[in-house]
Amino acid sequence: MSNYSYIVFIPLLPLVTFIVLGLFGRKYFKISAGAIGTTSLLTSTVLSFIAARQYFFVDGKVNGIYQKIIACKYTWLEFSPNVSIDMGIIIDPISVMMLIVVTFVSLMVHVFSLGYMKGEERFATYYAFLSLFTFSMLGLVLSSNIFQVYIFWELVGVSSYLLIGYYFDKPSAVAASKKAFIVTRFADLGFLIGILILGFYGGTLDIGLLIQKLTSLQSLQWINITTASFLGVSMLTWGLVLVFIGGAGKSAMFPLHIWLPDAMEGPTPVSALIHAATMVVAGVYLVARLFPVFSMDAAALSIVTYTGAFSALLAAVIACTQTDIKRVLAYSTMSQIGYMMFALGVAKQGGENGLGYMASMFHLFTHAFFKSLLFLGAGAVIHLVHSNDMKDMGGLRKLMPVTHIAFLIACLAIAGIPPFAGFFSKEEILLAAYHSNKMIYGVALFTAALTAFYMFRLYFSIFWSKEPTLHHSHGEGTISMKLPLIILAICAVGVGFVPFSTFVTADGAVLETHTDILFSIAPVSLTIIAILLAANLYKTQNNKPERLATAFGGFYKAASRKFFVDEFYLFITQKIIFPLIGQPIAWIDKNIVDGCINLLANITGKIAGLIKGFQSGKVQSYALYFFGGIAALAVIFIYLWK
Amino acid sequence: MILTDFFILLRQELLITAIIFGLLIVKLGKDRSNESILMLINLLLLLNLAAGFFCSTEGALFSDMFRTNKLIVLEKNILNLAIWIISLQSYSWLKTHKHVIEFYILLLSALLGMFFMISSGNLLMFYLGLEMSTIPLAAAANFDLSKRQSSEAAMKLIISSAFSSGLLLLGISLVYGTTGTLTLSELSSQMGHNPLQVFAFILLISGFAFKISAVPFHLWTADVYEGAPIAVTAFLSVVSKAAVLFVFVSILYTTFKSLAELWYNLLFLLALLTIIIGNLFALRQDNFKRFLAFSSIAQVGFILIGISGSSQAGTASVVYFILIYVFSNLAAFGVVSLVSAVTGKEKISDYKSFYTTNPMLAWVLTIALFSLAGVPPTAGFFGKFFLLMAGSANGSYWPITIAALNMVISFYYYLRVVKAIFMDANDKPVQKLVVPALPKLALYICVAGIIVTGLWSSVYDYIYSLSPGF
Amino acid sequence: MSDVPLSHILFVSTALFFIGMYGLFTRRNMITMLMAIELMLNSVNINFVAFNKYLFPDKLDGIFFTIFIITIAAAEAAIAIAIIINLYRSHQSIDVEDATELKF
Amino acid sequence: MNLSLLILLPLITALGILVSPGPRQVRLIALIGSIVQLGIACLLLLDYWHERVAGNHAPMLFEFNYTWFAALHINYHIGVDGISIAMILLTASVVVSGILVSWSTEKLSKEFFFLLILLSLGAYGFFISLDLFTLFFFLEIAVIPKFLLIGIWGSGKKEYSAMKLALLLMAGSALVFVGLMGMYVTTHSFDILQISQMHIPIEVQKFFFPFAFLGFGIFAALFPFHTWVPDGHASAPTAASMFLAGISMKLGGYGCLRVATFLMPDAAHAYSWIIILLATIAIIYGAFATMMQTDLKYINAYSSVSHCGFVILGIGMLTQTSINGAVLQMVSHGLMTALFFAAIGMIYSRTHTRMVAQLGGLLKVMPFISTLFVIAGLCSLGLPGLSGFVAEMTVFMGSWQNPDAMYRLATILACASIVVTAVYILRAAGKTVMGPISDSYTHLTDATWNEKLAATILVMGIVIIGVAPFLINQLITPGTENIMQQVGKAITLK
Repeated sequence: MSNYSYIVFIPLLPLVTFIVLGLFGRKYFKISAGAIGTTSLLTSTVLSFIAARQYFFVDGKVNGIYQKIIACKYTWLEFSPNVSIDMGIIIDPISVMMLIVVTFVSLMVHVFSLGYMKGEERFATYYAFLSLFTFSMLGLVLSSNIFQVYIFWELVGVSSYLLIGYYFDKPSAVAASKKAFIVTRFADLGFLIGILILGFYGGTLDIGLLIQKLTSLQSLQWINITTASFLGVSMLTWGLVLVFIGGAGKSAMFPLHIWLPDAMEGPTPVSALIHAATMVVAGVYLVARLFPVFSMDAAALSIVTYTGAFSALLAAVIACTQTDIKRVLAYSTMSQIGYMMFALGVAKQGGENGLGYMASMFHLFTHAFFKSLLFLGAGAVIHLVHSNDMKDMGGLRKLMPVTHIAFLIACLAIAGIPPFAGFFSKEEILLAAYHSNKMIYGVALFTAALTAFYMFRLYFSIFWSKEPTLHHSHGEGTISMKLPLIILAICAVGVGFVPFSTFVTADGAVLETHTDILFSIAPVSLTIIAILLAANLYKTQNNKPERLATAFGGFYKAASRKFFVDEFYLFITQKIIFPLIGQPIAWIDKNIVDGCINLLANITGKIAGLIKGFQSGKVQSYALYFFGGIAALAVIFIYLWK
Repeated sequence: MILTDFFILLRQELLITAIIFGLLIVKLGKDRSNESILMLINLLLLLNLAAGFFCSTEGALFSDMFRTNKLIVLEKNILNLAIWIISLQSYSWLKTHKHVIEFYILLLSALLGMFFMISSGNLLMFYLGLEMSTIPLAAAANFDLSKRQSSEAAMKLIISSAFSSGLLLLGISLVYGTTGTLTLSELSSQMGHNPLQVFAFILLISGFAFKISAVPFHLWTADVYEGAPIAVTAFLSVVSKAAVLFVFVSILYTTFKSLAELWYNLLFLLALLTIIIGNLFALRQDNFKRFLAFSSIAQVGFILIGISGSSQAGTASVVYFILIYVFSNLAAFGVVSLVSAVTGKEKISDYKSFYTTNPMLAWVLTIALFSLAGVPPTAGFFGKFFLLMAGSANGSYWPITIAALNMVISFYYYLRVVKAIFMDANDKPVQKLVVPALPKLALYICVAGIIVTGLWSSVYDYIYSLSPGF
Repeated sequence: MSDVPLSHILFVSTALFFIGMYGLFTRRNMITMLMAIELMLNSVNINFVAFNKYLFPDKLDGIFFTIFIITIAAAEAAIAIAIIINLYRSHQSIDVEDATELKF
Repeated sequence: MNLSLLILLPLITALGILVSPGPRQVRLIALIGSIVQLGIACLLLLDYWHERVAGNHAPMLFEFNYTWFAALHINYHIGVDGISIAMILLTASVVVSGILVSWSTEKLSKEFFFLLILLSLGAYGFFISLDLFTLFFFLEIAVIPKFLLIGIWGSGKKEYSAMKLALLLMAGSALVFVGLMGMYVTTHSFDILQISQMHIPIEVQKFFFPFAFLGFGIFAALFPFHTWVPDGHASAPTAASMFLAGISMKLGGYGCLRVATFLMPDAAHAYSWIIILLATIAIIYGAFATMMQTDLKYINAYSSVSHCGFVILGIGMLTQTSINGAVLQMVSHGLMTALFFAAIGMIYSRTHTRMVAQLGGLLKVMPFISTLFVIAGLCSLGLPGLSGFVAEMTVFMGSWQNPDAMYRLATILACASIVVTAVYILRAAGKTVMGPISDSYTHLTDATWNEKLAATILVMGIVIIGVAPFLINQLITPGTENIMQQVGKAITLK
């Protein structure tokens, strides 16, 4: 077992940056904050590449299987002798893969922000928050303990909250950040209870042990958790489903997706980092992390599958109707994550069946690049146009050639046109779906077509359509903004050729995949048709889109209103919880609980008032009472009391 | 040697008598300024108090008519202390008064009566002491001759006390009739549970209850306290109550031991009634003296609970509490008397924002009230705690609970005064008072007592060591 | 003499006592009330004397007690009357109903 | 280490305040005294470590036993274990920051600081005393200063709140008193350790446990006796609110643990379901009630009700971990609410309003204070890295260990409250420190040195616990184990 302890520095560097910038940033590093953040992150990126090289090519593999390596681990909070929160670092294919993704994309975003956020009032704070997020995300992917996952999970959530609410004087931003946090918090509740269940029955919180105990069919824990049941559902299913709810919240799966579109209120680079590449895939990562356990429980897996598939479809449909480019991208993100989810869902443990798992991870990997590229491109566009709305755009290809090319590549990638990155990963997913569940395969295919359609709708209406309205062109921004686009574009082309299946598989063994042309024909042709349709509709300005929309009629409206999910939630909170639970309780507290106390006092006062007549001031009546007292005592103690 | 016995055992009574005669002589002689007289008197009282602490022995005189022991001497000393403090406090009231000496003669003769009552070994002696301690007080209550209220108070006191003594006498006569003896030591063997004796016993109890103003025999208290001059009120509420309680404890524990089961319940009944009624009435008072009257009634209720403990701790805690009660109550009365002597204000509402003008007096009053309420670290806390502890020794917890919860009500009205003093706004508060030396001394003594008596445990240990078991 | 049984005497004294008490409760004139109290005390005196004479003739406790009661009653009456006079000065009346300012 | 120092020093400080000539000296003396006290507390911690490392496994360390009222078996018996030390540290730090926050008190500053110190004196005495009488003595000492502090220096309907608080707490101590009496009469001892050695008959326990627990529960804002909390906290001056929430509510929790549960474990078992029921109600109910509040102080006060529910819940669940959690929650909540009230006080002293609706965008003009506010908020909604998370998670884990299905349900409900907490905290934060700022606030200034120092102390506490919980966990575990032994005995006795 070789030494990976340097990996500790990969998350710690951003943490240090956060502390430094957070405490002294606004005083001392108002300008240099960006440079500091970027350099520190560059270091950890380099480190993670070193780690990846060491793991994948030097000593990760022991007789053909990639091992789980615990780089370091110490007890953070001990609940009871063997149940404790440990802070550890686990190294296995997915964690290393995530390391690469997070550090690399984050680095790109850091660089991009140098230009994008220049001159911001709270520049240092921005970088502090970015570093905080990077730290938490890295911590999350490296966690060796399920509670540790939860800890960083929360931290990720809060840093996303802070970044969405970065423009804190914009009420919409504040609302969006609040919404994001509360919705994910609600999901996290499920995660927490899931942890409690799994941890209790598994007798440990360590992921490795947990998996080992809950996957061996004769272990005591396994018997307990499968025999114990609540509402006729085994505790295992409960635990896994609850954990998945947590994941669904972070990964914006239906019905917990409502926060993602609003989250676009944050600065665009943030959206690129958090709400496209890294945080939103945390849910997928979580399921993948616990995949061996999930694979033991068909029910939980099927829930994952259908949630994923439905979200993918729903999001794709909605995306076709949105006009805010970031929202379109947001929904496409949701849709792609849906892809990953059901890919996991259809997977099984080991061998050929592990294809879905591998595919999902692969898609996660490629998606990170082209989606962040898309967002950064959109960022560049917004930077130029100062608007998120497609209607204000068009014909920008002349004004910003680099962005245009990069964006095009990204679109092709996400649409899954060979040989761009998206093609390979999507292909695997479709294949996996095809092998396990034809219906899911159908949905996936349709979604793929939709994806191509709305992405190119976006592309054409930004860069073609009408002639550019604005001419006060101050170029497409600094080199620091172009560079990341170029790099990411290269990746979007290149990463597809990574022999992913040799590195990341469900069981760590190599899984040889064969992309046969015959299978690819259907999706690719569909995609191309979709693209042509989009070109036909949006390449030049015309009224076909409107006619199409009216053709769809109510459905179009519903889709453009996001199928009223937001309204539903608003109804629940504003019309049910506040008036029917909150206010009554507040009222009860003020009037009944508190009232009783006051009533007690008043009653005492009243009684005091009532009996004041005894003190009549008439000495004779005093004497009478005196004698009465004696008489009463005499009666009591001579006759009654024995 | 009978004569030395006579002088040693009776020395406290003799001292008081000497002072009374001395005062008479002074009165007959050429008239002096009030200040000098008051100085003299206070000095004498201090000497009297000091003398009490020397050569205290046990013994009996006049064929067990009069008996004394260390505890009784201590009790008498407590009374001496109380009357000294009272006289110090009433300085500013008396120095303008025409009949200083008469006032002292009345109080001292009452005190003398109490002394005899405390050491009485015979119902006759007890009766004599009781009357001797009551009748002068009735006269003293009327000491503000010009005030309507004063004479009304005196009238109420004398009539109701005469009535109660009538009933008491009936009781005694029945006891005599059923047992044929009046000597307490002999009675203890003869009292039984036959109805006539129980009735007689209840009559006796009612006599005591009247004196210590336990409900329902308390109705005279508030009126008399309000009407009488503050000094007399203080005397009534502290000294005469204390004296009767001392006797009450010893008589219950020794003479009526055979009826213990009966009076245990009877006491709890009276105690709860007293606490509750006292509190309820205290809630709605605005006259400070009347307020203190009812609060003192409530206090008596707690004392009764302590007595019902019927144990060495019971006696000790009662005596201990009375000592504390002397300090706390007199501190309160001291401030009140100062204020009313100068401004004539006796209402609680007059004390609004008292703190802004007289911080020192305000603190004294607050500490006194807290001690009455039983807040640590004042001695009152210890006193109440030990009383209830003694009371709960026999395991009757519900009465204890009721008593404890009643402390909450009592808190309310004590804190109401504190609130007035510190928090309520007042456009014309009591003006800044200049406190003469003697009253100030009295206040200091009281506060010191309130602090020390509680925290310094040897006080309690001493009392405990003196007090007899059950 | 001795053919009058104790019970009769006790009956008389008890009657006397409660008559006195009744008087105290009902009469408005303070002096009368005072007299009523005297009545009660005297009934007690009768008790003492009778008990002493009938039950414990060998000791004189009862008799002595009676004497003391009489004395004290005298003193009490003296003070009481003094107070009542003073009350009359301030209230211009010795009706007990007029002296009820202190209450509640 | 002589524990009496912990009582003596405040006493000296208080006397010093009384004799000191002017307001400047007063606050200086108060500050110095409290800081020295904090130092002593830290020293105590070190000594404690040293002893434990040296292998001293006595349940209580630094014991000192002086016979006070021999006739009544009343001793002045003091000693500490990890729990008390944690509490003492909490008290010390809250006192220091409280004094710093109220640095610029003009009105009757002498009396103000005197009462503050007196209150802290009571708390210290309470936490170190091992004799029920002394414990009760100090418990009541801590009550009256609150009454005066609220009534004199408070705001709003202060007299009413002060009176309500004083009376309810007095009712609580009256109940406690009855409980003590019961124990004394059955064991003829006030000594906690002695009583824990001899076993009180179960029916006696069943009779007296409710008294003791309810009594202390009132101090700990046990539902439905919590109504003194909102009014009291809202009317109190900043420092007093900090003391109330930070210290005196902990007296209750500590009492429930050390007296009720430790000395009457059988009854604790018998009644645990009631305790848990009340605690769960308090948690949910408090959370929802908070959601409807519009006044920052009321928000924090009601959330205190909800958070103290976790303490009671942890105690009621009677597992090692849950009791650990209860203690952690006490400490964490103490620091957190103190910080919260401090921040609110700072905001109020500048904007002269506590109404959420009227505030907004303060982050622009007073970043430091706003950051404090947000930190406190995040701590109370249980953000990892801050103390609140550690405490709540420990309570949850511990409660979950209790296998009874109903208890599980209670646990889940308690967990659910963290969502509600998030809602009201974020609403408050979003409206207060974020959003557009109204012009009337644009000129306001940020925190002054004393406020910064005060806040830093509390934040440090919060972060230390949040980042390195294993430290405090090791500190308190021996104490809780000791309590659990009693409980274990009780189970075996059944």
